[in-house]
This record gives sequence, structure tokens and C-alpha cells, in this order.
Amino acid sequence: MSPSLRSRLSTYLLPAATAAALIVLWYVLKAVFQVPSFVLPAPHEILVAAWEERSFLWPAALVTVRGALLGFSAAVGVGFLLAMALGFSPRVKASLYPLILVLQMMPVTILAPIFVLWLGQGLPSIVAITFMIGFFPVVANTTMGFISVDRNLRELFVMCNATRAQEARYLRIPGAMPYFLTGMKIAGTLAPIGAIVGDFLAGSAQGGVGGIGYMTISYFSQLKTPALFATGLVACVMGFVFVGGVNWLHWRLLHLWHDSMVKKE
Amino acid sequence: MSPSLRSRLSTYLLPAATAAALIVLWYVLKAVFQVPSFVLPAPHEILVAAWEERSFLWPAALVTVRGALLGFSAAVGVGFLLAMALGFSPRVKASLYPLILVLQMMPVTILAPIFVLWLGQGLPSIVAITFMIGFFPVVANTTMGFISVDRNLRELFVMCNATRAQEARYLRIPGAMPYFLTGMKIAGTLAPIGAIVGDFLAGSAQGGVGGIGYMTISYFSQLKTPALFATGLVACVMGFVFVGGVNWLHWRLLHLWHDSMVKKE
Amino acid sequence: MNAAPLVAIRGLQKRFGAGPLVLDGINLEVGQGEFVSFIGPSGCGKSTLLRLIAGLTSASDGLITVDGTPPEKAREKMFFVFQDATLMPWRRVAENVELPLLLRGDAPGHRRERVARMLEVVGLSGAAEKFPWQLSGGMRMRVSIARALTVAPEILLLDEPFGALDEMTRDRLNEDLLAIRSRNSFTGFFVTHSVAEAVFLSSRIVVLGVNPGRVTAVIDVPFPYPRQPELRETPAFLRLLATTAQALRAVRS
Amino acid sequence: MNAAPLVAIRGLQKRFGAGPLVLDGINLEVGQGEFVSFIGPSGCGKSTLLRLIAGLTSASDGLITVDGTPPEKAREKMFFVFQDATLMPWRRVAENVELPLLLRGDAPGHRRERVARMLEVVGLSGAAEKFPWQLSGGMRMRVSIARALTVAPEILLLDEPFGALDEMTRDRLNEDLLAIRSRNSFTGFFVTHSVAEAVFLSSRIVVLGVNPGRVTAVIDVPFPYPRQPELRETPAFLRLLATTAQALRAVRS
Amino acid sequence: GEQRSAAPGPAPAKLEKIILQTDWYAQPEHGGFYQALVEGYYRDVGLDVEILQGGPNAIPTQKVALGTAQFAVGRTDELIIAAGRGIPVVALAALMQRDPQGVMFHPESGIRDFKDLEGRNVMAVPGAAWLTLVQLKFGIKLSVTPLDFGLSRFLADKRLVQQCFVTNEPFYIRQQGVDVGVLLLSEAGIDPYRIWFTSRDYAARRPEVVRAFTAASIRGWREYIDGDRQDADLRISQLNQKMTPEFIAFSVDAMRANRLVHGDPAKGELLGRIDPARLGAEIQRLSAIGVLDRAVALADVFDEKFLPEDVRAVREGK
Ligand SMILES: Nc1ncnc2c1ncn2[C@@H]1O[C@H](COP(=O)(O)OP(=O)(O)OP(=O)(O)O)[C@@H](O)[C@H]1O
Ligand SMILES: Nc1ncnc2c1ncn2[C@@H]1O[C@H](COP(=O)(O)OP(=O)(O)OP(=O)(O)O)[C@@H](O)[C@H]1O
Ligand SMILES: [Mg+2]
Ligand SMILES: [Mg+2]
Repeated sequence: MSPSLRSRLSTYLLPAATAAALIVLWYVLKAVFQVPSFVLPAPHEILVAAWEERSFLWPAALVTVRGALLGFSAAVGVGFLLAMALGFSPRVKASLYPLILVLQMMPVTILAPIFVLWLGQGLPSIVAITFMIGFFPVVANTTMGFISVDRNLRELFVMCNATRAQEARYLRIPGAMPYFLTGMKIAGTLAPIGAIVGDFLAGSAQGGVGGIGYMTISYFSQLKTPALFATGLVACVMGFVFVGGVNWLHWRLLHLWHDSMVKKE
Repeated sequence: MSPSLRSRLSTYLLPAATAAALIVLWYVLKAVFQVPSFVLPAPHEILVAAWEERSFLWPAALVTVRGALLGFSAAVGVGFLLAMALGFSPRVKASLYPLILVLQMMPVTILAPIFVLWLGQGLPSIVAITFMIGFFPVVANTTMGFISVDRNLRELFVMCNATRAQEARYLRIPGAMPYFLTGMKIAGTLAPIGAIVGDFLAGSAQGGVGGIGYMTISYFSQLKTPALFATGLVACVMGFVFVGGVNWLHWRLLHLWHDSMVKKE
Repeated sequence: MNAAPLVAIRGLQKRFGAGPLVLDGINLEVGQGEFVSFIGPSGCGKSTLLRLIAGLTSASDGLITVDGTPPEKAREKMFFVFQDATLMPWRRVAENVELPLLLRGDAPGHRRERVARMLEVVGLSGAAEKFPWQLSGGMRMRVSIARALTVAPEILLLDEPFGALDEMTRDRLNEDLLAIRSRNSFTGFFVTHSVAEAVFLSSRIVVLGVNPGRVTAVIDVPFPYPRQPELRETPAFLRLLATTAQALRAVRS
Repeated sequence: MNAAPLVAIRGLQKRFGAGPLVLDGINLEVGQGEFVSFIGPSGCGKSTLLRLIAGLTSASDGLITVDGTPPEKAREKMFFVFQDATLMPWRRVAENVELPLLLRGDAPGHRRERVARMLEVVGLSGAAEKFPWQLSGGMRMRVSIARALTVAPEILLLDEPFGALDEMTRDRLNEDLLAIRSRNSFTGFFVTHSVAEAVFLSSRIVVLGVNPGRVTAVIDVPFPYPRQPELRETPAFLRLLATTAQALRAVRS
Repeated sequence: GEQRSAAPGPAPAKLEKIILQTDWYAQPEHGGFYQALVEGYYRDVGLDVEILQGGPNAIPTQKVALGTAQFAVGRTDELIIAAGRGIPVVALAALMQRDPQGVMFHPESGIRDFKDLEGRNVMAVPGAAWLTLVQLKFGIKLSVTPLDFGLSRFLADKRLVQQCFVTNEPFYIRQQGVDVGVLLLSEAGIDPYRIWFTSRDYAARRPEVVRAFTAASIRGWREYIDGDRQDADLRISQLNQKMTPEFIAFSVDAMRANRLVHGDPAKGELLGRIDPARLGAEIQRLSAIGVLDRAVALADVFDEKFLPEDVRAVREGK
């Protein structure tokens, strides 16, 4: 088998094979346990529903994508900055970390009314909730990356009289990339969920266009279970796009030098 | 300032100072914006409510702790095993990763009725939901740790004719610890939230005792805002215990050798 | 030298990716019990050649066999002292040294004893409980050497093991290496920048040129084993030293 | 030697944590323009001493001043070639060499030019675009040397910079180092295991003993600068070499 | 832009901008307000009304109390509890004399009466006052499962009892060809009004706006239930995609059949009207189960002076 064929096999065929196997398993389980479609629809029913409901799902997806994208950007950006602050010095870390933990651990359901009151129902609140759900993995990972910098390189920077900003820019940030990207990947999978939950908690269907979260409640309350799963499908597609973006970034930033990517001959 | 005094300063005084500053800020904001207590209670009101509601909150906390602990263990254990599988070979990764992503990105609200149908209402479903919410950070981080192993050490193991199991046990697992622990920390903050959401979606007050999620809705629907925030406080305390445990483990496993912990003199 | 060479290299070429040739037209037969040193300028491909013999990288062209099989199949016969110490940061010194024995399933008692003996040889008995980051550069390298010595492999590949050591320690370890070899005879492949070391240790010295790495000279070292430290002072030794240095210098011009 | 020594070390003691003394009672005054080599057994504290002078670690007792101030305050005068190459894996060779100039804010044109020149000196012009993992051990170390040379500091601390290099490259770099020094005179602190190198480069050689590290001998090297390669063949050089080797050997016994 | 084509008469020079916060997405249970909006009844009285759709977290009480919205839709039991927490809100008028809330169950579960709920698993909003009231009144014990806004668990579990709107969920269950029984809470004497309300502060500052809004809303409701509701339904279905004509028809029919909006004239009930005695009794009930932090007087939660003359007149003439 040629290397290129083999790599194409891993990239496309294997996931497709797994997916196929799973779909078969899905049908089998559904048949064996006689799971009714209003609980777990068959894959084809979901696809049919997604198609039939496309005129609702598409605008809803656009609304949610906007919330997810903004919330994801906020989570990554603010998370990164927070991690920089935490990695900056043990004292800042000691001061801020508990606060960040509280933010992360306070169930967003409790804070949602405050968001709604201060930011209003709709996009700003949804973005805030998406942010809340996705920022901590970025903070935790990036901080770990910042404080795991190679000691020897740190001494090199000391000898160069590097300012803290230079040390951050040229040493800690590039060194933390593998961690940061992992955090970003987690945030990427959480962003669509965050936007959906946000839509749920603080959305409104103002102007007749709700997001996927609204559609989820709507289908759920109408017993349109295949359509409900279609919203899940939309969420997954969105998530795959986010994760795909992060994976591309991972490849771009690391493939030339990092042990996770470089194949030593 | 002696080193021990300084370290005690960072460990206790600084977080306490931040907390104090925040509480002051809280009171000030509340006063300036005239935020009424039914939207954002003052800290002392939350404490009073927590005390007054202790006969409800305590058993609820016990219920939720159980779900969170089991779900957390499942997330960490299964996540670790999944990551091992993913790190084992690029082919396994190509086959399984998309599936894991789907599991992570499918909104748990959609799957909840299936859990309830198959696992029944209550603890098993709550644990399953907590697991779903917390396992991916463990998988993503640990996998990254496994594939980031130092190339030179990998060659050493090749020269030692190490079996895959040996390579996993003596090289990849210890090498991935910094990543794994970070994933575990994220899972730790998510576990109480997961159990609360699980309580929400698949819990019940069978025998008259619901979990914290149940109490949250109950207080919300009764407009008992200070008590509502007290449930958030309980969630945070739980989360701190989890994260504290992970931090202890981090210290235990890494303080002797890892760059994030060792202070070079 | 032998009828059936232990390691045979024929027409070996190596390039990394689409890069230039690093090694070109290497031919070499090494018999059981030989000790072959490679010397040559920095970057000429010595480490690459050792890694090829160990099967850690594959040839672009040509053939390598170890004991008649491809190197990947003969790894249980070999051990490698890498150019970098390659210690596991989370294992203490003794644990690092113990690793190969552990992986190959030796009994704990035997492991402990061998580790202690080899740490003694490299002069690190006192540092057994330290972590790698607490060691000096030379100490780290000695840990790596001790690790290889515990294994007692049939073929030992050493990539500049003594480069970071002071002359006395180095001489002593040279002698220790020969002593160990006289007890359980192994075939050695040795990279060094010290001509004296090469002459003292080897049965044969291979001088490599650069761009691409080619064998420019092969020098047989006729002194019988066991060799005594005093050998270093003999005129014959000094003469061979000069010849070898000459051959090495010729590479550049 | 000078009225006001550039680097003054008095009663220096160093231990790590609660461990044993690593360095004990070190006294040393080094004037502007001197070149001091430290030799001694592996693990005796040479690197530690260099790191103390650079202010990378602090003394347990005693005093170090650099130009009259504590070392931490004098860092812009100093640069360090670490025992490990200490390259940033995500920067290419040229980018690694450029780093100190970039950090100190030199103009891009000037940086490019200096980087190219110093890569030329260490013989790595062809490897400018490679990543560290694509280099041989000796090449990595040469990148590190080139990086230090671009800085042209007042005080240069070199921790076994040439240990991983073949003799010819090493000799040539020795000479290059002296040539650079004759142009922009720096004060040098140099750790080596090669006595010949120490004698050829230094104005003074400090021999350190072990457990704890103590100054056991200080040898003045009277040859005037600039020194020519031929110096290595002179009887006076060889005599001093023997004396130094003697002093080093005495440490162990 | 609002559809004002149907609005009769010349537009007043300056309209008062106000916000009505509903408690859920647009649905026939809010029909009267949309009727008043699209038919221009609000504009006729000088109001520029924006109806904000609710959702799971609409928090109408808080919004009104803080002045983010001027009016909101809710229930009297919620209002009384809010007052018990010191939240200054007052009921203005009832949009429904009977609450559409009830519990639905599978007929084969053998439930005939609230007593039969003993020991059942009931999916409801935890903490809802009616749960306590039902248990007290019938001496039964319920096991509560948090409401998940879905119906699949009900459909899958023949023993599950679920909180519902008689105007809503049964439609979807029956659509699946499954029969469903409903017990209205009002049949058990747990009988809050569905109302609209405002804050004490706003009522004191802008009584004329409150009065105008209330009158126009009552007009909207009357028209919605008895007149031509086509435009309002169109608006509702534009705002909430699940509002199909069949569903709206079902809901309105259910409202009519159960006399939810007009009430029973025989009992003196009338669209808009809130009977102080009935409200007082509700305060008593809630106070008795201890969900009120402080004593609530009738005057704290209701001020009948904002009701139109004709609605009040009927009561006085009873
Ligand atoms: N960070 C540290 N913590 C504890 N002990 C240390 C540390 N660094 C060095 N040491 C100890 O200090 C002693 C001197 O180390 P140093 O690196 O200075 O030796 P060296 O003379 O440079 O040796 P080499 O020639 O092998 O590089 C060694 O015994 C080493 O174990
Ligand atoms: N993984 C790699 N990818 C690309 N090029 C490589 C790789 N490893 C080594 N090289 C190149 O191969 C050549 C030989 O490297 P090698 O490490 O074998 O040299 P060496 O003789 O051991 O040198 P030294 O004495 O400096 O250790 C060098 O030019 C190096 O740049
Ligand atoms: Mg090499
Ligand atoms: Mg050293």
C-alpha cells in the first residue's frame, strides 16, 4: 500500500466505515429494542426531517452560528488573555484563579436571568452564555501551557533581558500553542452547544426567527422527534466546522516542528 | 519577606483579598445600579438563604454529589481509555474521533429522553449525562498528551523492544500526565454542572429528595432568588472540592519533575 | 573479517525527504566482536548511520543486515546510547537506568543489583535518587551510559557517549568499557570526535567525509585486546593516532 | 589583574535546597578583557559557577559582583552559551540565531546581515531554513554558538560549547573565537573538558575540584594575544598543557 | 414595522412606547394582545406597543419590577408569591378567568380524579404552588420529575402524568393517535387567573397609560375570541413556526369550550374581571402552605381602578 493511499484511507475511508457501522448498529438497536421513532428516530427519518424542515432549520442555524461564532471568539480571545494573566505570575494566578473557577462552576442557568436583564434577550445574552460555557477549557489549557515552558529556554530569555511582553510573545505563547489549541478544540465543540443552551435560556424568537435552541424546544414540544434530532445534526455539523477550523490551525501552526505532527524518518 | 511567608501569601491571602474585593464590588454595584435582591441578592442574603434552606439543600447536595462523583469518575476513566485508544494508532484515531466528536456535540437535551428510556429516571441517567458533559475535555487533552511524546524517548523504547502496552505504561501515560490532569481539571469543574443539568433532564424527586438541579428550578419558579444563588454556591463548593482534588493529584504526580512545578534555583 | 559478518552494509544511501544525500555509497562488513569507530566532521551523518544500523530510520537505497535479518528484526540484540542523554524526566536516576531491564522483564532483585553496579561504574552511586533536572550535563550522559551497560547487549551503538566528560572520567570509562567487553564480548559501533579515544577503543576506525557522507578511509587498529592504559603512551599508538588525525584532516581539504 | 575587577567572586558557597555544598569558598577576580577557563571533573560545579556569574541562580553565601553590581543587574553586558543547545523548536535556525537581536530591538536589515555572517562562521549557512529537529547534535550546538556571537556581549559565558564538535571544526572555531575577540574584545568565561582548548584560548585557567567544588589550582597562561594556530605546536604550549593536565589529574587523587 | 393597515382613524401625534412581555413564545393564549396590536386598538389609545415573546427564561415579573417592560403576562399565584418576596407588582386584569393548566395522563392508567394521582410520577415544574396545593387538598403524595418541555417521555411511559395546557399538549398527543385525559387544575379549586400586570411604581406614575392599555387589551381579547382573528393568527404563526392553523384552531376551541377567557357569567365571571374575593381566597391558600415570605394583602397585588367601567360595572351590579 502506498503511503498516500494509506493516508487517504485513514482520512476518509476509516471514519466513513465507522459511521456506516454505527448507522447499521443504530438500525439494529432500534429494531431489537423496538425503540419508537418519537424517542429515537432512524437515521433516514432524521435526514428526511432535516430536509422537510429546511426552511425553518436554515435560518435558525444562521442565528445560532452567529451566536456560536461570537461566543467562541470571545471564549478563545478572553480565555487566552486570562490565561496570559494567570501565567504572568503566580500571584496573579493565586488572585484570579478562584474567581475564574467560580465563573466556570456557577451553573449558567442561575446567571442567565442576570444576563437577560442586563444584556436583554437575544444575541448579546446568547454570546455571553456561549462564552461562559466555552472559556474555561481555553483558560485551563493555555495556563498549563504557559507555566510548562521549558526551564532552559526561560533562562535564555533571562539572559536576553527579554521584557515580560517579549517573553510572552516569543516564548510562552508559541510554547503554549499545543495546549492552547487543545483548549480551543474543546471550546469549538462547546460553542454550538453553548449557543443552543443560550438560545434556550436567553433567546427569543423575535421577528419570528429563533435559533436552533428555540427550534429544539419547539420540535420537542410538538413531538417532532425526527426534526428534533435534525437540530442535533445541525449542531454536530456546526461543531465539525469549528473543530475542523481548529484542526487546520493546529496543522498550520505545529506541523513543521511539533512532536505531535512531525514524522521522524 | 521569607519564602514561606510569601508562598503562604499567594496561597491564602491573595485569593482571600480578591474574594473580599469582589464582594465589596458586588455590594457597590448592587447599590449603584440599585439591583434589587430578587435579581441579584447580596452575598449575605445568599448565605442566610443557604442556612435557612439547609434542610433542603443538604440532602439535595448529597444527591448531586453522588451523581457528579460517579459521572466525573466515568468521564475521567472512559475518557482516559478512549484517549489511549486514539493515541494508540492514527487509524484508530481516524475511525473513532468523529464518533467521539458527535457524542460531545450532540446537545444532551436531545439525548436525555433516550437515557431515561434505557437507564430509567434518576441516578444512572444523571451519571450518563454528567459523563457526556465531562468526558471530551479528558479525551482531547489526553490524546494530545499521548501524541506529543518526545520523539527521542520513543526511539529509546523502540530500542528496548517495548511492547505497545509497555510503551503506554512507562512512556505515554506518564508523559501525557500534564495534559491529562488539565483535562481532568476541566472535567472536575464540569461534573457538578453536569449533575445539575442531569437532574434537570432526567432527575426526579423520588422519595421527596431532588438534587441541586431540582432545587434550582424550584427556587427559580418560586422567585426565591437568594436561595437560587445558594444552589449556585453549593455547586461552586462542590466544584472547588473536585478541582482541589485534581490539583492535589497534579501536585503529587508532577511536583518532583515537571517544569510547571519545579522551581529551579 | 569474519566469514559471516554480523552487520553488513551495502551500497547504502540515505536522504531525508526530498533533501540532499546525507550518506552515499556506504559499504561495510563488521564481524562478531569487532569494535568500529566512526569519526568525521559534525553533520556528516555518523548518528544517521548508527540509527540506520539500529533500524530507527530506513535507508533510501542499499541494504543493511544485522545477523542476516533487517535491523528492525534484530533489535533485541542491540542497544543504543543516544547523542542526547534521553532520560525520562519523571523517573529518578536509578529508575531511568533500570528501565530497559524492567521492559525486558528481569527480576526486581537482579535489576536492583545491576543498576547499582553500573551506577558505580559511571560514578553516580550517590545520585541514584535524583531526578534528571538535578544533574549536570555530564552526569546525565553517564546515566545514559549506565543504562546501556545494564543491558549487556550483543551489539552496542554508542553515539558520542563521552563528549561531555572530562578527560579523566573519559579515560576511566574507556577502560571500563574495554573491561566489560572482555567479560561479555559485544560488538561495538562508536561515534566520537576524539581520535585518541577511537584508537584506544577500536579494532577498526571508519573515517567519514561530508556532503554527502562517504567512507574516506578505513584504518585497522592492530593492538590486541585487552588493552592497558599504558598503551596510550606507546610510540605505536601515537603513530596510529597521527595517521588517523591525518586521515580525518584530509576529509576537509 | 586590573585595579577594579570586572567580575569579583568572594567566599562563594552554593548548595541546592538542603543538599550538600556544590561550590565552596570560591574566590576569583577577573579583569576586563580576560579569558578564564574552568576545568574540572564532571559534576564539580562548573556550570553552576557560570550560572552564578550570570545571575541565573543565587549564591547560598558569599558575594559576586559584575562591574560592581549584582549579576542580575548586569545582564545586558552578558551572554550565555548553555551546555545544551537550548534552541526554540518552533523557530528555524536563522530565526533562532536572530532571537537575541530581535529582543534587543535591532533593525531587521542589521539582524539579517549579522545572522548570515555568524551562520557562516559556524559553517551552517546552508541550514538557515531548517528546524532544530532536522539538525545533528553538533549542528545544534553550533547554532547556539552563532546565536551568542551575534550578540557581541561584553562578557561571554561559554559552557562546553565545542564538546560535540570534531577536532577540526573545534580548532577552527577556537581560532574564530580569538579573532572575534581581537576585534571586539570581550571578557570570556569558558568551561571545557579539553585542556588543549583551555590553554590555547585562556589568559587564566581555573581548575576546580569536586565534592564540594573548590579552586584547586589557578594557572596563568602567558602567551600574548593574538594567538596563531602554530602556537599549539610550540614547546612552551605543550609544557603548559602538561602542567595543566597534571593539575587536573591531581584533583581526583 | 408593525402592520397598521387595519388601524382606523387618524394617528395621534405622539404614541407612548411601551413593552408587553409575554410568558412564552407567541401562541393563541396571547391572542388578544396580538389582536389589539395588529388591529390598531393600542394605537387608537395612543400606545405604541411592542410585544416581546417569552421563552423558558423570560422572567416577566422581574422585568416589570425593574421597568424593563411596562406590562407582562402571568398568573395570580405567581404574582402573589412575587409580592410575598417583596416584589412590587399589581395585577390589572384577567385574560383568562380559568387557567388552562392541568395534568394529562393516559386513560389506561386508570386516573379519574386527582385522588388517583397518589404516588404517581408527575412531570411538572418543581416548586410550582399547585403541586403543594393538590397534595394537601387531596391528601396524596406525588413524585415530581422536572418538566423537560418535551412530550416523548410522556408518550413512551404510559404511567407518567404530565403538567399541560389543555389548549396545547393534548393536541400533539392526539396527533400521534394516542388518547389522552386531562384534569384541569381549576376543577380542583386551584384556580389562579391568567392576568396582565404592571409594577406598583408604573401604575402610580402612569395610571392613564395603564388604563388605556388594559382597555385596549380587553377589547383585543374580546375580538380575538368572538370576532375575526385572522390577522392576529397570521402574526402569531409568523412569530412562532409551530403555530399551524390547525393547532391555533385547536387552542382557541379549547379556550372556548372550557370558557377560559370569558368565564362563566353565571358565576359572575367576565372577560377581564378579577374577583377580589376569589383573589383573597387564593392569597389565603398560598399563605397557608407557607410559600409567602411576608403577609400579602389584597391591595398589594390588585387595584381594580384600572379596569374599564363596563367590566367593573358588571361586578358592582351583580
Ligand atoms: N537544579 C539543581 N538542583 C539540585 N542539584 C543540582 C542542580 N543543578 C546542579 N546540581 C548539582 O550540582 C552539581 C554540579 O552541577 P554542575 O552542572 O554545575 O556540574 P558541571 O561541573 O557543569 O558538570 P558537567 O561537566 O557534567 O557539566 C552536581 O552534583 C549536580 O547534581
Ligand atoms: N530528521 C532529519 N531530517 C532532516 N535532516 C536530518 C535529520 N536528521 C539529520 N539530518 C541531517 O542529516 C545530516 C547528518 O546528521 P547526523 O545527525 O547524522 O550528523 P552527525 O554526523 O551525527 O553530526 P554530529 O557530529 O554533529 O552529531 C545533517 O546534515 C542533518 O541536518
Ligand atoms: Mg551525531
Ligand atoms: Mg556542566
